[in-house]
Amino acid sequence: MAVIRIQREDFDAASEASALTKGRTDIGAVVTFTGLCRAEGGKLAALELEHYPGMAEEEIARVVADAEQRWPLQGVVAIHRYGKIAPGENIVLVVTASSHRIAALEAAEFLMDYLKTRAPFWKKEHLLDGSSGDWVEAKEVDDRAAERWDVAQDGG
Amino acid sequence: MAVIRIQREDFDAASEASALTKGRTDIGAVVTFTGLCRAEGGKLAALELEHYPGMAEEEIARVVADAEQRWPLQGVVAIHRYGKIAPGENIVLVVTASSHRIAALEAAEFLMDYLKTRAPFWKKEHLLDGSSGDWVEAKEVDDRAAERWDVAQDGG
Amino acid sequence: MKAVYFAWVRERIGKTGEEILPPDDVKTVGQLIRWLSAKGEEYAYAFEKPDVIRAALDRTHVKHDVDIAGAREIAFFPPMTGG
Amino acid sequence: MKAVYFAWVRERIGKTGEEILPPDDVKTVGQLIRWLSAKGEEYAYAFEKPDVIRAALDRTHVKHDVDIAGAREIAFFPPMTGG
Repeated sequence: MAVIRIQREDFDAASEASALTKGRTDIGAVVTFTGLCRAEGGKLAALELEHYPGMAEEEIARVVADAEQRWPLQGVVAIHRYGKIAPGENIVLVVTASSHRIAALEAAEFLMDYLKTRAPFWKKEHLLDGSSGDWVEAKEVDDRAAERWDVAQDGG
Repeated sequence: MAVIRIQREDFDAASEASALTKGRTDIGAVVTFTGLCRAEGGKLAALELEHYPGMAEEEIARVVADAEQRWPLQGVVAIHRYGKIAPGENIVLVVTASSHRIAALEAAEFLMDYLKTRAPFWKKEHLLDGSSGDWVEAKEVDDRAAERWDVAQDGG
Repeated sequence: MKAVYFAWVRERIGKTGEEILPPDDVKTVGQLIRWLSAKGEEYAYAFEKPDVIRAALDRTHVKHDVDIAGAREIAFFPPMTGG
Repeated sequence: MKAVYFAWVRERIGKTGEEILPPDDVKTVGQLIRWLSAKGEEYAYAFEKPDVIRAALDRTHVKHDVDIAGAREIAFFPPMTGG
């Protein structure tokens, strides 16, 4: 039921969200999370996103299935782009729909935390001066954000 | 800077969100929360939302200002409808934009928790059989959701 | 001062608001609720469970022990159910 | 089995993947990393900090102590930075 896509082209958050709710009267809350490419103070020309084809879809499907086990969701969308993405452009979209707002919000947060730390994507910086910058380093804070959910599940 | 509106007419989440990000390259995350009217198992013809004109705007502005103090936000939208709203229709919209995803997500959650418990709106049910149903009762779980943020601030 | 009522408080009292002139010994929100309750059956019904009633003084949420002196508008309503 | 490399692991090794035939005493992901590191300078550079390297066996994340027996594809990459 969930929509999972890995694609080079842009997505439209609004149409993905309205596809989830169209004709339904049992959904009380829809959350969309859109992750965008930042210019990082103007030094960045683009981010290049590399991914592991095949595993990317499978891993996101596992994360979505996990979210569907944890929260009563009436719809989930997870779309992740790859390739060169300019500042201001979309990178990732998560949409969650549920009867209850806390389920929709927590599931969106969970999905983003897990996509950050488990989905096989890597970002390389391309700088404005034409040079190829560094690979973006994984952040400790993202690991900790994902670990919260392990604790939450253990503790009830 | 924040967009705060109390209105009878519907809103368009997508255009509110894109107004926040348009022409900017410093925003890394946009979260939209849309609250919709549920049919409650088919018994509901509509919800009628009463509000306290004047105070509704002021109280939402206070809640938004509080969120802007707590998180580094580059944009906030809070729109709350009043009047008769049919199942499947929009009731409330919150949009948050930030450099960082956790700020955008937490601020959206905070705003919804506080709107639920502090914004002077009341919902009355209109039933499908033409009768006027009950006033929706406030939920203990919503009070507890809002109280989390007090604890979070006290504890650091 | 002006009193305004919302949701089932409004329905039970049967009006959206009115000018009120409480005596000088009515100093707090809670005392005003007790004084209003004595104005008639409809008020007694609206305020039968005072703990449930929320109040705002000049459009700001207040607790029942807050002083009403100087306020132009006081609002009474049930717990909010927006969002 | 097939080994595939991503991000700076791929750049350092200089290829996206290759068929590998590790000897029988290479049983775990960690042992495979050590064996690959000995294949040449570029591998030694890619795997110079083994603790940082993440691995997936047949497209599923695994820790370094997991047995590689029976796997068709093993992937090596840095910590992920998607989202």
